[in-house]
Amino acid sequence: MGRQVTGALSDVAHVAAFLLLPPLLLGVINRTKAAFAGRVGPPYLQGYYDLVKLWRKGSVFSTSTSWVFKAGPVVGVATAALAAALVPVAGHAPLSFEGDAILFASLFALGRFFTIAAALDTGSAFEGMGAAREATFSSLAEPALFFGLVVLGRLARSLSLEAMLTSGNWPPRATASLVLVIAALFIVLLAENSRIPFDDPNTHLELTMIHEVMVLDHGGPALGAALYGASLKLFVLAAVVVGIALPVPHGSPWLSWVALLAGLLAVAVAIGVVESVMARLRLVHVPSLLVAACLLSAFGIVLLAR
Amino acid sequence: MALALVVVPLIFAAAAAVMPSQRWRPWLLPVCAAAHLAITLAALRSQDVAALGGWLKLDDLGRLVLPIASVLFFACSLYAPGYLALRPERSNRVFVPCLLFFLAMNSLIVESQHLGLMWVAVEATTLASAPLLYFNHNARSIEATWKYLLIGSVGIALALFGTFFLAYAALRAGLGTSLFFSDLVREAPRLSRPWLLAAFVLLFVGYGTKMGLAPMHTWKPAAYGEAPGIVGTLLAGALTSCAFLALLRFYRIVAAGGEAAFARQLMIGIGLLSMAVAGVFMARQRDYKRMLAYSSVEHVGILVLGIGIGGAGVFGALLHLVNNAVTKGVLFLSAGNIHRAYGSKSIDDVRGALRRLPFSGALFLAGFFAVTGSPPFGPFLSEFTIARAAMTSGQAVVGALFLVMLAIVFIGMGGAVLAVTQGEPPPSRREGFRDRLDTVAPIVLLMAVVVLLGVYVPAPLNALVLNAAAFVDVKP
Amino acid sequence: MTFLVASLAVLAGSGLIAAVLSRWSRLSTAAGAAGAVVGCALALRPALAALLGEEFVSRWRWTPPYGELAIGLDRLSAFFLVPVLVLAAVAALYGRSYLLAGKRRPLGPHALFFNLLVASMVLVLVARESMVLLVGWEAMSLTSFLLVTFEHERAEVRRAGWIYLVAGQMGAIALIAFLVLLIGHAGATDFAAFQHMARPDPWLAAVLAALALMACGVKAGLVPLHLWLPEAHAAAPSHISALMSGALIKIGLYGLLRALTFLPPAPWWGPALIVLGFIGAAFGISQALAQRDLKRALAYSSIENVGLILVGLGIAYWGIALRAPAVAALGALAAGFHLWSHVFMKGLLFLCAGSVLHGAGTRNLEALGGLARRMPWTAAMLLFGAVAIAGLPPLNGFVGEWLVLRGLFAAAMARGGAPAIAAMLGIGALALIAALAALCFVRLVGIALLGNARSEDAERAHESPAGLLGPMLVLAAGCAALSLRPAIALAPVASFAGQLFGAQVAAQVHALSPALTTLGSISTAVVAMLIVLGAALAARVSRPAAAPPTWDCGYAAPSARMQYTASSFAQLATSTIVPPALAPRPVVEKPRGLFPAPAAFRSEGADLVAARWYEAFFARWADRFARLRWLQEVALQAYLFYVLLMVVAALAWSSLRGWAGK
Amino acid sequence: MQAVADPLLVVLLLVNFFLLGSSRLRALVSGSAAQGTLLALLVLSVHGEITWQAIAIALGTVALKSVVIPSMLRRAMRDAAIHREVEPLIGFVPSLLLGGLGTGLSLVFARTLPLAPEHVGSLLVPASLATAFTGFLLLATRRRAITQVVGYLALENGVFVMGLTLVEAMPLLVEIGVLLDLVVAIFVMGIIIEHISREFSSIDPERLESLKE
Repeated sequence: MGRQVTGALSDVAHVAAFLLLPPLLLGVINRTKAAFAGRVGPPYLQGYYDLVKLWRKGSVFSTSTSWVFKAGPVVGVATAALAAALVPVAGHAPLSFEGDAILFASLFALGRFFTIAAALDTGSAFEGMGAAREATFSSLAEPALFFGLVVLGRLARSLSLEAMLTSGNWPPRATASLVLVIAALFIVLLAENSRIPFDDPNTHLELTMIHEVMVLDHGGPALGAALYGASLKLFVLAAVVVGIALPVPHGSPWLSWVALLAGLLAVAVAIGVVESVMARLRLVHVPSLLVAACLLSAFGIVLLAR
Repeated sequence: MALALVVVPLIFAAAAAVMPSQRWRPWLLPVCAAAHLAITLAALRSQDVAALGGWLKLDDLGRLVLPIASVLFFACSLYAPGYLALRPERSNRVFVPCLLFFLAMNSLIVESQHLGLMWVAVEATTLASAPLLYFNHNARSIEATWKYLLIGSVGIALALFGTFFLAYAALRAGLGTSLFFSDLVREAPRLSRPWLLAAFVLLFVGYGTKMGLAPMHTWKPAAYGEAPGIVGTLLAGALTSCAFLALLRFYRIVAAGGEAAFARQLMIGIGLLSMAVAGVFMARQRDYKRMLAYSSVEHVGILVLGIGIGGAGVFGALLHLVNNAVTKGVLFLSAGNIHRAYGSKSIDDVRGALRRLPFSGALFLAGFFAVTGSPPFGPFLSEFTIARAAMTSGQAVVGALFLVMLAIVFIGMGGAVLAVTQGEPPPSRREGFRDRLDTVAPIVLLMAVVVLLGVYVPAPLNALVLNAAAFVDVKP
Repeated sequence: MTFLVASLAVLAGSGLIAAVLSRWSRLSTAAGAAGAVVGCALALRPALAALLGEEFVSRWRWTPPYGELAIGLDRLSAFFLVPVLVLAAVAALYGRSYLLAGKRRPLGPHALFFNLLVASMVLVLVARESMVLLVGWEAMSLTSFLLVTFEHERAEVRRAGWIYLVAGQMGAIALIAFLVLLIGHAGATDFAAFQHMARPDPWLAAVLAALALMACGVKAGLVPLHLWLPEAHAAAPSHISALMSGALIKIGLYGLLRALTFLPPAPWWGPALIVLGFIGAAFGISQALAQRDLKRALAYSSIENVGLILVGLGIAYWGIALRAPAVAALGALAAGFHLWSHVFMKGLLFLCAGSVLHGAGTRNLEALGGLARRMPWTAAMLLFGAVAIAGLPPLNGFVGEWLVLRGLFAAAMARGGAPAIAAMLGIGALALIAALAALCFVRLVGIALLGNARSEDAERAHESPAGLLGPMLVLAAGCAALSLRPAIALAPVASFAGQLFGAQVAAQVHALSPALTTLGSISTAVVAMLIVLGAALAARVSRPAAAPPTWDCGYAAPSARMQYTASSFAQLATSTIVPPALAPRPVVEKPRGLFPAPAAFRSEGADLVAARWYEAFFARWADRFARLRWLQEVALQAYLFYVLLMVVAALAWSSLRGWAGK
Repeated sequence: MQAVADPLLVVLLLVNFFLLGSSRLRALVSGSAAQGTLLALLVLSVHGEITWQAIAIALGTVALKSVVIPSMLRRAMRDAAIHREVEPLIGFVPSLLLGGLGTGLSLVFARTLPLAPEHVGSLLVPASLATAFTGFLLLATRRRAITQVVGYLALENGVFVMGLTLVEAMPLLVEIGVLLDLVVAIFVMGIIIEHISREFSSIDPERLESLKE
């Protein structure tokens, strides 16, 4: 009985951590960018302040929207939360079964489906533009994600994230394909969460946006939910990348949690560095970068099966 | 009884010729047809039906073809009064007697055991159908009649030549020269070989012309294109079957003489040629009646192909004889109705028959599905039997060609039929014609027979076809 | 057995009654619909019993050309029969109110053909003898042709009907050739004889497999033979497209499976089916993106889903070839589950499309928009169906997708080397196809239901009557049941896989039941979470301060024309992802001359181009035939010359034979 | 008996060439009448003893083929008021040459056929083949409807000559049937020609081309 209780407790802690930390990640990214630009930058907890502010504001819905517009942010948050429950830490994930990697990827697809639908519901040209771009580019990102998962699955001989990210003892010949997979997943991470090479998070020129323009018409708690969902998605994907990069042996849970947080910090800093160093790609070149990510992970598969 | 089958229609023909009233004369047709059908059924039930000392005898083959001609004539006779009432401007003083004379001669062909007498009967049908074709009395029907008459007569002359060659074959072999079918079959093995083959070729071309096999089919599009519905049905259904009967008699003699292989190769070749010609000339055909003529050429080809394949193919061909006759009845009569309603035979002016003539249009479409061998209808059964016989008896190439030809004909014909039946009917110039009971009921009757033959082949008919097949396909 | 015959009799009888009462539309459609529902119910009972193992075959003698007829139900037939019957009953009810609400025209014949179509589908599924199969198969083609051309006053309906008829006939000719060759080899026309016949030598088996693939491929819509599918679905009334897409296509797959049971299993079947499946899926979805007609997009999506099912079947056969029952079980479960759920999903979507057509008067996406507010129920169900068919988690489409991906992965694990790499790359390709499917359906939903109405018809759209919504709800409930309880489909798939692939595979299928139950519970969890969060957010924003038009960056007078249209939404995808050969091709007629002459811009889907290729082929041959026409148009004398030629040729040949013979 | 038949058959072949060569319709019709009388003489000569049956057939042949039919054809010509044969499809000289070639061929072909002992030396079979071929040639090359009827008559005569070899095969009744059919055929053709002339105001089949595909 004792073991189930501690297990349940660690699951609750796991979910709580995954639900609370994401805005902090955004704070770290913004601070690294500010440091690069020689600015002081917003406080680390700015994310939480925004969420609280938005939660208290009133909301305005345009005449052309329907209930789907309100459902957009809700589905975004729900799917990201469930995906969070799938990511293992210290060898254990609150929710895991054979084949949950496919569910993990499809949950993000569901979130995306409703976000795009909500954008189209407003009936504005900009939202339509963002929706079209998001739908096309994410379609190109999906194969890269799946190739990465397949490489991990092939090594762990199972399609469950828990088995994939905690096997730890990868044969030396697999390191080459793992490096490729990490690179590919990092690109997918940037593409999915509207980071610099694909989309500038804090630009205000709607014509260039992809993600921000889709949540243009949301206000108040709905906008809060949308932003929170996006940050949770970033956090979860980053956790997966870290899970591959730092395979902590089964040791104590504390050690793996510390490794995860350190990893996340490193990923946040990396994102900040990439955003400060690179400029936004021209929209025409985005597909070629995504295809490059697909080729990287596909090449990983071919290397593996040698 | 056998004599009655020929004499009764002749008496009615004479009566019709004498009867003055234009209105009551057509009613003679159904009466005579009913009488003829009754006699036929009685003849089928009784064992041996003979007359004039063996000159007229109903053998197994005749027992199959006679009911076909009789049923088809009965259906046409029900259709005729309604149709002729619509054509008051044309006098039927020549039309009705010729129809009755046509029926008499058909019965004579089926029953005559003497090949010379049979020839006389076939020539008589040619002459009887000339005025029938000429019913419309316009420039086009003159041309059609002239072509029909001339090619028909030349063909028949060749048939007479072939008959004499056959008799000479017997003379050459030192036997008595008798043109009786039973004698020739008995003497067949001893007939002199080259005369027998030459005779079969001439007879095949002669009676093939009457059937409309390619390359002797050239009169069909003209004749069927211009003939009224009834005449088209009788020519395509009854006359073709009788000519096929004559052909089978000679095939029987040649098979008994041991030359079946040569005859079957000739038949397969001509059968496939006829189907090919039909397929080719049906593409982009603008006149739906001429299209029916090519469909008749195709089905005559199938009949001969079935015999050529042999084995179960013979059963298939004879069953197809029945199916083809009845289906052609449906197609020609419904095409006749559509022609009456729209006043034109070209596809460009005839659209939306389903909307304007719901019954005739639907029957025409159903007839198209039947004639191209779709399962719920009769012809599918016989064509499937022929295809199966071809494949199982090692003639896979013939079977494959057969199926391909069916597909080509389907596409060629489908385009025309759908153009006629579907769509919105153009503003009609002649309000007169609507679907009426007496012009639609006979077609529905024939269609019911086609569907029945597709689903359940009644035992007596099956016995008739089996006996006929046994009669034809003798194992040398 | 008596239930089956009773069901066929009820279907045929009620159809005839409906045809006779054709003048009183309400009465005849009521008779037709009631007959269809009762007929389907009667047939459902033996079908469900057969699924649980109560199989039977009954034979009786028929007139000679038929020989001995046999019908029977085994698990394979029952597995296909159950969804077909459910969809047929629902479509019949929907059809009645759909047609009564439509243009005034005699509905009797339509009800007759509908019931005959259902009867012929049942006949095909229960046929145990080649003649019965052929009669059922062709009757199915004919009746569905007559149903597709219900509104044959429109030119494109006639064209669609003609293409469908020709395709059906080509398939029928291939089926006749297949059966005749089999009969020739097995010596009898009965399926039992086919099963126990001597092993045909390899080349005959290959020819038979090719013929079976062509005959059933036409009906199932495999890619090179799919041409009739989008045309027929766009032209047919919606409940007919639902029935065709849901049931008719599946019967094509049934025919393929039944044919493969007769032949000795060859190792190349698995990979071949997988490749065919991928081609179909990729082609289908790449075309569905670019369609501006709602029903044509759904039709292409059917081609994609048939592709997925084929991939599942391919995995199953590959698993058998690799002697890995676990892989085969995954493939069979993927194919079986996705087949059942596709019947419900696609049926629902087509009925929704019918409801949209009824409410908004048009199927052209460019003229729709804002239907969510004006037709809430239809919009909700269309959205529900779209999420399901796009393979997104809480609903049953995802379960099928999940199983296919796991099947591919298991196949990759079972064998090393090149096939493993191919399978793993296949997973990525399937992910791309799934993503494009999501894009296609978010486009359909976003453009048709959301935003502002793009035309007066859409502006005046009204919700459909209960007669239409009821059947749609039934199908939606079916989808929901399969999503929340996927395990209910496990037993039928296990029995179906048991017959096709053996007991070991059936056991493995049952072993997968815990995985399905977890998936079901997760779906319920997702739904629960959505409801909770939705309620929380709704409570928070209960009193919206004001309801202005969309902000649109301060533009004062937003109009419906500013919205993204269907083609602009898909333009980015078709220009980057879809290869140029398959992308829609703009057809521009530039204005010529000084004064503005009529100019036009049209963008044609790749399939229209393929259709033109077929038409060009037939036209070329028709021209060649027409050029032979002079043979008939010559003078009378030439005709006589033909006869003379024939006589001389035949005489020469006979005398040659005579000498050779002597 | 043999001795009498052969010269008649030679005359028959000559008449064939006359038919092929002549361009005037009146000559054609009288040529056909001549053929009729020749046939009647042949019937008498071939039958061993002069029975009443042979006489009946001979008289029937003369009556029909030399009197009734030619008069009908002349009446049809008078109605249509035409006398000359339009230039045939392949010209008079070539058709004559073809006729000659045909006769030669039929002689050769007849020799290959195994003849019954009493016909071995006789000209009967080759003559019938030659006359039939001439008839066919006339039918297939001439433009005028009346010439085609004469061609059909010649074809029938050829077949009739073949019939002479089989004395008892064709009993009287059937013989009469054949003759009757022939007459009715010509009679119907005559009516059709009359209608053609009324309709087209000329009777060459060239005009009968309106039935296009």
